[in-house]
Amino acid sequence: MFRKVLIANRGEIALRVISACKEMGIRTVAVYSEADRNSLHVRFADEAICIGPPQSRDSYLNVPAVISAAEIAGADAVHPGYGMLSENANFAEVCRASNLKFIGPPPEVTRLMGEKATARQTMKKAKVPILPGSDGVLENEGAALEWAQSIGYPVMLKAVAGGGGRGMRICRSRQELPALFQQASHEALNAFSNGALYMEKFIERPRHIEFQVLADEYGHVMSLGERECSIQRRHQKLIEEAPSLQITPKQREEMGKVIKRSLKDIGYWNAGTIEFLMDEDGSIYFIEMNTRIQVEHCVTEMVTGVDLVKAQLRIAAGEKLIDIVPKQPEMIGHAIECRINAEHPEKFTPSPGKITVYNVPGGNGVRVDTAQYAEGVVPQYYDSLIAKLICHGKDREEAMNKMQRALSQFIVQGIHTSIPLHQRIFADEEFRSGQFDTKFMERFLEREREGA
Amino acid sequence: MFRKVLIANRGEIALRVISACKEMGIRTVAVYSEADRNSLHVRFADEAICIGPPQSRDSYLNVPAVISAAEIAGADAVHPGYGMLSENANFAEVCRASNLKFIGPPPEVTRLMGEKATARQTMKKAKVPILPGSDGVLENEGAALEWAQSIGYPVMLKAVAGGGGRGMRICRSRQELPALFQQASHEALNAFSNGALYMEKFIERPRHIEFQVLADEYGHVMSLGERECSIQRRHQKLIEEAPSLQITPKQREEMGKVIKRSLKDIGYWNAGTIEFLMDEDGSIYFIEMNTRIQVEHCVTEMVTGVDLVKAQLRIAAGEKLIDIVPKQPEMIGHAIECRINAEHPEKFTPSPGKITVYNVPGGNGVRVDTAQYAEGVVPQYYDSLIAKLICHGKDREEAMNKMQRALSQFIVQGIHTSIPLHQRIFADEEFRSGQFDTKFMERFLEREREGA
Amino acid sequence: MARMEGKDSQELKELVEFLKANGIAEFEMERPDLKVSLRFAGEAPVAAATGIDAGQMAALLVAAQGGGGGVAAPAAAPVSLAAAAAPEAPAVEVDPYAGAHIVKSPIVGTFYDTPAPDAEPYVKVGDMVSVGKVLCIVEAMKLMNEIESDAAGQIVHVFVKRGQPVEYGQALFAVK
Amino acid sequence: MARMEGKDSQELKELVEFLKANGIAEFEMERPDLKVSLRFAGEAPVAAATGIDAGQMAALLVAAQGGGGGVAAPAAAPVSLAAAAAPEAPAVEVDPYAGAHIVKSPIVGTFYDTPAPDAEPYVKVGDMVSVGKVLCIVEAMKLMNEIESDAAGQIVHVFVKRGQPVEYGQALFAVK
Repeated sequence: MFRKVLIANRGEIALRVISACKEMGIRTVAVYSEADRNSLHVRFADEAICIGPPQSRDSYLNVPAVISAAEIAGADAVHPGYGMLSENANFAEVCRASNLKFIGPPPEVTRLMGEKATARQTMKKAKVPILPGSDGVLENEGAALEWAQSIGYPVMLKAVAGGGGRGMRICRSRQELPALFQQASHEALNAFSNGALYMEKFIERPRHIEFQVLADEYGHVMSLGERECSIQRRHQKLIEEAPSLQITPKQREEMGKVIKRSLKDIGYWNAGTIEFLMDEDGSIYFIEMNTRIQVEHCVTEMVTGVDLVKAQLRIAAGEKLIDIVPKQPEMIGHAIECRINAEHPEKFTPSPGKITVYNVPGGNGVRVDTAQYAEGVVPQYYDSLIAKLICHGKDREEAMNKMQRALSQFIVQGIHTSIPLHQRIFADEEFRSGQFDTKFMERFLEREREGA
Repeated sequence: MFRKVLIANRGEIALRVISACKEMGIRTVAVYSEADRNSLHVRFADEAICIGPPQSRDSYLNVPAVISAAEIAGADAVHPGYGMLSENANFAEVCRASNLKFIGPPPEVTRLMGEKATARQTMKKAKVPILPGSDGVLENEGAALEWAQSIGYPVMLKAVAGGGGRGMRICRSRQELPALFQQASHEALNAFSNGALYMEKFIERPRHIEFQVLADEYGHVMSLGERECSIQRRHQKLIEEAPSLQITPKQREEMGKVIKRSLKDIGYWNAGTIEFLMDEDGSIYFIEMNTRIQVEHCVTEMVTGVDLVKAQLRIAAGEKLIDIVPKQPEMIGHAIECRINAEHPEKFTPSPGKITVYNVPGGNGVRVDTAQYAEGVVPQYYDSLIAKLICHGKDREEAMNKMQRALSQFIVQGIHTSIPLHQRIFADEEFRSGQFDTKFMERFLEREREGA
Repeated sequence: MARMEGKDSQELKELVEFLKANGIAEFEMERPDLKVSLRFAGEAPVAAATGIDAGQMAALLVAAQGGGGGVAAPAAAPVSLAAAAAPEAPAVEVDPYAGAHIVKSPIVGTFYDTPAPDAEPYVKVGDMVSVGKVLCIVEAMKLMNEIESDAAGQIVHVFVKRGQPVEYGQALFAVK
Repeated sequence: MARMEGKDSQELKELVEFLKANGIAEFEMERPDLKVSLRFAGEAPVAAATGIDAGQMAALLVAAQGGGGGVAAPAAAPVSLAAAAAPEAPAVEVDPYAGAHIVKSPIVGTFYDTPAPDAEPYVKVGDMVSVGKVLCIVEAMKLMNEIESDAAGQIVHVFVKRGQPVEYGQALFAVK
């Protein structure tokens, strides 16, 4: 096992990794920007090194600074968390060149999966169901028109290098396609320095379903079941659950087999997530793969009992999957996660600042992952996630009731948070029914506007 | 199900019951003394009624005040928590007379089990193994000498109405018995207004093992397995675990059967705990029954997945055990609880006062039950328990490592707490080996004195 | 760790100059690493009483009223039964009966101002009462508990209504 | 834990003189390591009341100083590498180089005061340096980064030793 791990991240995920390391007897090195000097990840690590000024690009995204910190601290591995450098294949390569074990998949696979059109082709070859769409990049408008005709409208134009909704356009007819093609390509060029687009069938009311996987470095792959992540606003997930009520045990088992085969083909290792869209008929289609631990990994941990971060560390240290998870875990009960963000619960504007009161809920079946504390400051420089509130119950109903109880006991003052928004969602009938899709938040906010 | 439950308690257990009720859609009424006006159990209940001045005897132990509060609030049931009025059979009778459902066993059984000598006889009749000892009360010194001869020294003199170590004496020879008999009887008379004593075989190095039971009002009984509670100082439990490494699956199953039969015979219902001593050979002997929920119920919840407080409410509302816990739960993993007390970690002196910093640990497998918060006050009038830190791991080793991690992230300032004591215990080889008994703390503190 | 360096004191000097130049009387600044709060001399005192420990204040207030036993007893303002104390939202209330003696309920129960359903009230606003005079009944567990005045004077206010539930320490009458 | 040492009281005296000289009546300052709160006598007690937007003020302040980059940039005092910021254990230290300019490390790496293992140091205490003069090397990822002085004056102290790891913003030299 590693002797000393550097955590190249901040906030709750940095503390999550530090905690896992501590429980395994591994020393930890935190890195931090000047804005995070008083953060808990700095306080609870064994060592902490300031690597730059507040802006991420000068600190947490500064590859030489992170590598240098690992070198002077004598770390033998780096955990990238999520976001930041976690899906930067170059960083993983520099780690390898610097004799630091990168806790994640090999850079070649990260690169493969980072290009969405390539990822799509790769998964198609491995017999993973994919959305009908173009075979790779669209040469030009003409090609786009041809593909759209064969797929059937509506279709979705997507940036090859995309993310966060940029470079994306829904196209409902032949007439509007050319203009939308230009817009999307232009936007993608600006955002990612790459204007290449591909096309997929557009599903009007899709669910967002994703599968958690673990794979060791010897070709053994395991699916740990799915998460339901359809509660999103502007492609930002707000609430995640495991399991999904829509996935039957049979479907789960079949997907497990498909995933196993495909990731073995690709040569994937460590933790990863395969994202799918589910259409109105319950069929699911691959959309992309995230080659890192995810924010919402906790709900899978709660229902399977598998500690995913510890599994990441053990896989990276060369252990076999069979020794880490001896048998396919059953999903027990139901878990839901609310992302508590420092933002206005109605206007969705960011709300950095000093926290004055911070009472975290506890008790049976309640888990809180946070690096915030009373008197702590939420800096303006980073994402707004301040805590994850995870509730586990024997079924979805109990988990929802537990969440309502826990939300009512989660008191944050000094800044605005999304707690009141979550309280409204958990009182919503459509949400409670479990019959929703990724358009839920639009309808929900519309209902609120009408009701108000 | 009940419409509105009054919680006749304070602190973490009051909040625990309030949380369970909230999750079940039951309205809650908190009662509080003037010293607890700013407590979280007051804040998080739907209603709160001040019932008296700070001293427990004038507020939480004041039966007319509690009943009156239930009446004016229109509650239909009362949850007594632990301590306070929870094992007061008279209170349960007044509840019954006032048409309030008492959430606990019938007063007749509480009374039966409250008298230790009677409890012993009752359990003996029900074929539960008991420690060799006197058949009931010792008439006088002479009878005590005769019993001691037949049992064999060392023996233990115990108060019939006892608790908390008062009225107890270990007697190692015929010569010292008469004086010790007088002392114990005198002490018992002062403490409990009842000087009657009984006698038991004394085990030099016993383990304290207890079994959690649930029983419905229709004669169905279930054992939820054991807890290991040998880490005690002056008969106050400090650390509890489930399962016990000393109990084999066979022994667990056999005890389950014995318990089932005996509690059915007695007519027990609701939650309860049967305490045993285990001798050096692994045989276990009944010592007493606690007719309430216990502080350490959480470790059983963590390994069985059964919510004991919700089970209490459902049993009291007339549900059948088979509907609450459909099948005998397996014990999954290992759970440990540390009692975080407001007391000096070396001198063990109480440390009431204002908390200035309160950072509670979280993350995977960590549960905190507490009603304290930053800026909150620990009053001098009540017991010193401010929080319970419970860790659940796949085995004892992981649970211990998790506890060490969580203790290091549990920051309390303004008052002293037992956190540093727990940190020392979790670094102790004897504790970590699992090979200990109720004399552990004496040896541990002696080792520390010698080492220092 | 951090020290008062040249730069800090330099920054402070510049700050003070800047504040003076802009005619600012009071200033507060808070950053993750530094918090400064200052007030220039020669200013009229300002009213808002923050910074005072509310608990201490409540204790003082009780003492000043010659008031009842409890250590942390709040200022016996009319408190609704269901009002859970919210630690973060201390509402500043002003007591219009500040000079009066407050007769509080010694028990939890139901308040009646008459000895029987159709009888006359024991006392009305304006009545003069002596110590020991029965003012009302608080019913608890079917028992009618007569509550006597613990002060002499004129009844200036009745805080509760017939049939209303009252908690321990709740204000019943103001006597002046 | 922390004690008031001779140096601290010196710092405090200077602070008080400065506040008096500027006619300040009340002053509070809080830093991760230090909290000062004082009020001069002969003043009516006043509770702080501010209507000034602290954030706006801080921005103004930076502007007024013609000032540097980061808004919340702390005072980059010498910090030991492994020292996690411990909010509850503030050690009061006083900087003996209060008047000096501090040259800080712009990168994380390993400090060398010589261009080669057996060469002479770039600078020694007592040397006069000009802006742009190479003071040392910080090695990061096998690259030798020459660190130049950003002030002119005399080297009065070298904070780190040859081969020592340094973090971003760590003090390297004091120049007076």
